[in-house]
Amino acid sequence: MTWNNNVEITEELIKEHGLSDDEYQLCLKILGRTPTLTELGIFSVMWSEHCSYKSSKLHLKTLPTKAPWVIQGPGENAGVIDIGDGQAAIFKMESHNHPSYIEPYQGAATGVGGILRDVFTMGARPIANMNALRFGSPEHPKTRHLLSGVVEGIGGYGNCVGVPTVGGETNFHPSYDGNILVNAMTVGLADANKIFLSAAAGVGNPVVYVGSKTGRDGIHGATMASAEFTEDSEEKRPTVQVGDPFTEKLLIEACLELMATDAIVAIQDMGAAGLTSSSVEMASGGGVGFELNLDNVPQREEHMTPYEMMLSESQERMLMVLKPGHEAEAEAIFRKWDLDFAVIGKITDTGNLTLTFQGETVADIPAGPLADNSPEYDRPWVKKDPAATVSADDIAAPNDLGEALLKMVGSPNLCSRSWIWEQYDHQVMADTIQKPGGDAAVVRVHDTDKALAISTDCTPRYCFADPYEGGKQAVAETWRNITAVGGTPLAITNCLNFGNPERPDIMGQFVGCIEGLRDACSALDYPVVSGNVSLYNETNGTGIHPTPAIGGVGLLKDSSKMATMAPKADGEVLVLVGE
Amino acid sequence: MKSAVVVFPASNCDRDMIVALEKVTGQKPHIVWHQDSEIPDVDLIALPGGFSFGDYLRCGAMAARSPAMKEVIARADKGVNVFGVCNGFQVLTETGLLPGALMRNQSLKFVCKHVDLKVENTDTPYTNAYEQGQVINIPVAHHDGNYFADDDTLKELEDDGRVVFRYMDNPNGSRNDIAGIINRRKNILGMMPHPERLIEEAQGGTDGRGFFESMLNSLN
Amino acid sequence: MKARVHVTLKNGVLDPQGKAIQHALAALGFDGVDDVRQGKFIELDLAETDKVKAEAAVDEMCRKLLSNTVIENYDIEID
Amino acid sequence: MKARVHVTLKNGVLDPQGKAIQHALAALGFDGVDDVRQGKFIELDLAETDKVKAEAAVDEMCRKLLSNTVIENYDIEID
Ligand SMILES: Nc1ncnc2c1ncn2[C@@H]1O[C@H](COP(=O)(O)OP(=O)(O)O)[C@@H](O)[C@H]1O
Repeated sequence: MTWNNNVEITEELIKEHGLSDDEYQLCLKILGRTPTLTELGIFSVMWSEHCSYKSSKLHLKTLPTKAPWVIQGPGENAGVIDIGDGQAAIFKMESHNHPSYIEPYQGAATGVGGILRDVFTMGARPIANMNALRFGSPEHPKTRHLLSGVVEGIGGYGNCVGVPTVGGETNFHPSYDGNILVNAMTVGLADANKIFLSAAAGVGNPVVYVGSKTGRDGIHGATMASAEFTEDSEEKRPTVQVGDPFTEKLLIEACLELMATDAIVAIQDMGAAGLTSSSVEMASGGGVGFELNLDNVPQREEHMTPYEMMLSESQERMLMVLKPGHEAEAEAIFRKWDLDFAVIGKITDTGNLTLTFQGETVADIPAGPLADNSPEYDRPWVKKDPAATVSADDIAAPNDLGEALLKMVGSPNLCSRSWIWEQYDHQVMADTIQKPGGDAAVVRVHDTDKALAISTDCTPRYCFADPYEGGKQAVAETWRNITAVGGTPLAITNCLNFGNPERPDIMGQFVGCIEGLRDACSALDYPVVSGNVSLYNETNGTGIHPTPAIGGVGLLKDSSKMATMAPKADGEVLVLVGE
Repeated sequence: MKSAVVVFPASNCDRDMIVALEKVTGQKPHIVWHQDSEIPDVDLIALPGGFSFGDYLRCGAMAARSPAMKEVIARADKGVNVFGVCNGFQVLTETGLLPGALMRNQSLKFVCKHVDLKVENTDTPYTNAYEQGQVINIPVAHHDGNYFADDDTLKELEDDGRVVFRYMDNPNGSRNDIAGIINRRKNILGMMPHPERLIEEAQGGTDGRGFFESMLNSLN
Repeated sequence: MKARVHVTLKNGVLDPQGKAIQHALAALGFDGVDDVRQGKFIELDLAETDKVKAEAAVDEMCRKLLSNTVIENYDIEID
Repeated sequence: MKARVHVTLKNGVLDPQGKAIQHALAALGFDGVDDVRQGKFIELDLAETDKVKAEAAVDEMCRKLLSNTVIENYDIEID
């Protein structure tokens, strides 16, 4: 096998890796020399928009993230809040937009798999899945195929792993014709004193790989998710990842079983940019180095190169640091569940990510600077003036109210979504006490009187008309939905879907929405504990409507007090409250 | 009542079944791992729902060949009650303990909703707490619940009163609207709907309790 | 050696997937598709080098796991 | 005419079903199964009597519906 790690790093190669000149200069500065091919690949995925949040970081920092009940805010795999009695709710929302457009079933399925891993990585048993979906116009020739594929993919994965999909939202608008949005959220439960974090520690401790084998899946997926679509990315058909929910289910059980012992120091799922981002984040988070021997990485395909192994996005894999001497105990658990288990390296005191392959060092990068000195942009933006207010008096009343009502009820954005949620097992675990169809989903905290209320909301046309008010409204809507079922809203996660941030008008939408989120969250004492940003949702220069999807979580201390929409008896009085 | 629940890799209604058995019968079931070839001495063995082995190849096919199932078959032959729900029903047909097969739903879609079932035979250890012809409302959640058997088998099932439940509004294309059947000896029952999901008011009703109450009755 | 196994539904067994494909083809404007049946195609890489032994082993795999003889037929090719 | 279509996963695409079958065969005591891949086998009855036209039609069906060309290959036999 001939493979050259020391190829000439040409301008073209740098460009292919999506690095700007300035970014490449920064990379030279960090290394103090020219990168190897493997190193270039690592920089490219770590500094992609998807992994580095380079366009959004500056603004995300302004969001309120603290409250007495927040155990863990943004920065970890998911956010954690205290729900009393020594219990914690762990949740996050994430996008899988681009892969779902290319292959709706697998794209959506692996999106669900990814967000589940973010949550059980932290020690939580996932108890509910939600999703926020946007499709193009119902008349667009692709919409049907995309909608049915996405819904089947979400169901196919969630149903098999046995986590109920309890709600979501679905909108149709032509701005999503070429860029659908698939945002998935998972909520999990853990003991508040048994939360697992990703920061590695303990020089000499073993670094362990568990789960599925690594193949050549979705190499450059993370950079793909950060690039705008052109007509021919449809033709290029990049390798999409295939999800294996069966393995994920085993991985959940095996990880939770190991977490019940005292063996784990740190754990991180391999999400976008797989082995690269997990090892870099674990090392930099703990201020230590990682030395990995890539020959020991379980491989599905022959002749895989270090470059491919580091960039692969194969699903259903996790990276852990164990306490010394616990390898055999951990291995026995993973073998019992028929999963791969391999010690692939150890923690060092160098602060570097050092990779060896066939006896040769193929990469040696300071992990801290790679993770923390990533570029950060203050992209130019222009404020979007709010669209003129339309006065209700200026619109003629419909001639026939009954007909107008029927038309609304039958319209794609308002009609029943039962076709969707009947394809999801929304009852498995037998704790779903408010099924899809209500204002918020309600899931009991198993074996207690408590329950969690969950709602995902956003009205993109409001955000388009006035980003600030639209951002506020999305937060407020989850608040109202949770309140309406009897819950006390506690915190939110979000998935901020926008077009190309290099365009000042789009960046203006982003900044406006963030300001709206910030003000609404502050006013409501409703902090942001996790989130995700998906930019470049744009095809041939046409961006999507700004879509900051919000996932709110609230608590019902006494689930028997839950409210539902349905009238309970004849003669009940209807009351209208609010302005 | 002493019971056992067999857990396969990617069973996912095992906990629900364990909780229901414990809540209604008052006794915690034993848990049997698919690789265990021994099962404690029990009155009932339950095969839970889920996606054993990912539902890969055919639903229930791999679970049906596990060491634990060898023992389940031996116990069933001795007359021990065996109760399979959803994936458990699929496992029972794959082992041949019950006739027929469960094919992909006619709609090709997974279906999760409440359905009305008519109790067709109350003279079984699983249904004696219901009334003949009673209509109960129980959730289904499956992709492959479309019951198929050839004409002769169907006739035999019908003539012997072994169709225990029928859908009032068939959600999956099952022949003769079959939702659940029992073997000739009346100790092995398989059904697609999930009674274990409906045992307390908070879950939206208690129509599923009758199954577990029947099992208790039949022991007394 | 390689074995190629076709698992198909028996005559008389309803094939929801085949039916759905037939409908979908008609909806896409493909006329004249009188029937569609969907089966499985399983390829195995075997360490065995003797064709007769390989065939016997695969036949046993088919009976024990790969097919459900209540509803399915199977067919084996070895090369 | 009859068309027989094999739809198989592209090389390098993960095949969770094949992997699970391989495990299950090993658990049943079948040694020496080095790899298993599962695909689909679709049989079509066509009204068309011209082989060339039939093949072209089936090819289009494969591209439009029967296979997912992002992750699958297909192969057509007509007779
Ligand atoms: N993609 C989806 N997945 C699951 N449930 C959904 C989805 N889309 C909508 N729903 C459910 O359908 C119901 C109506 O949704 P929606 O029209 O967004 O409600 P609202 O406008 O009241 O928030 C909600 O209960 C919601 O949970």
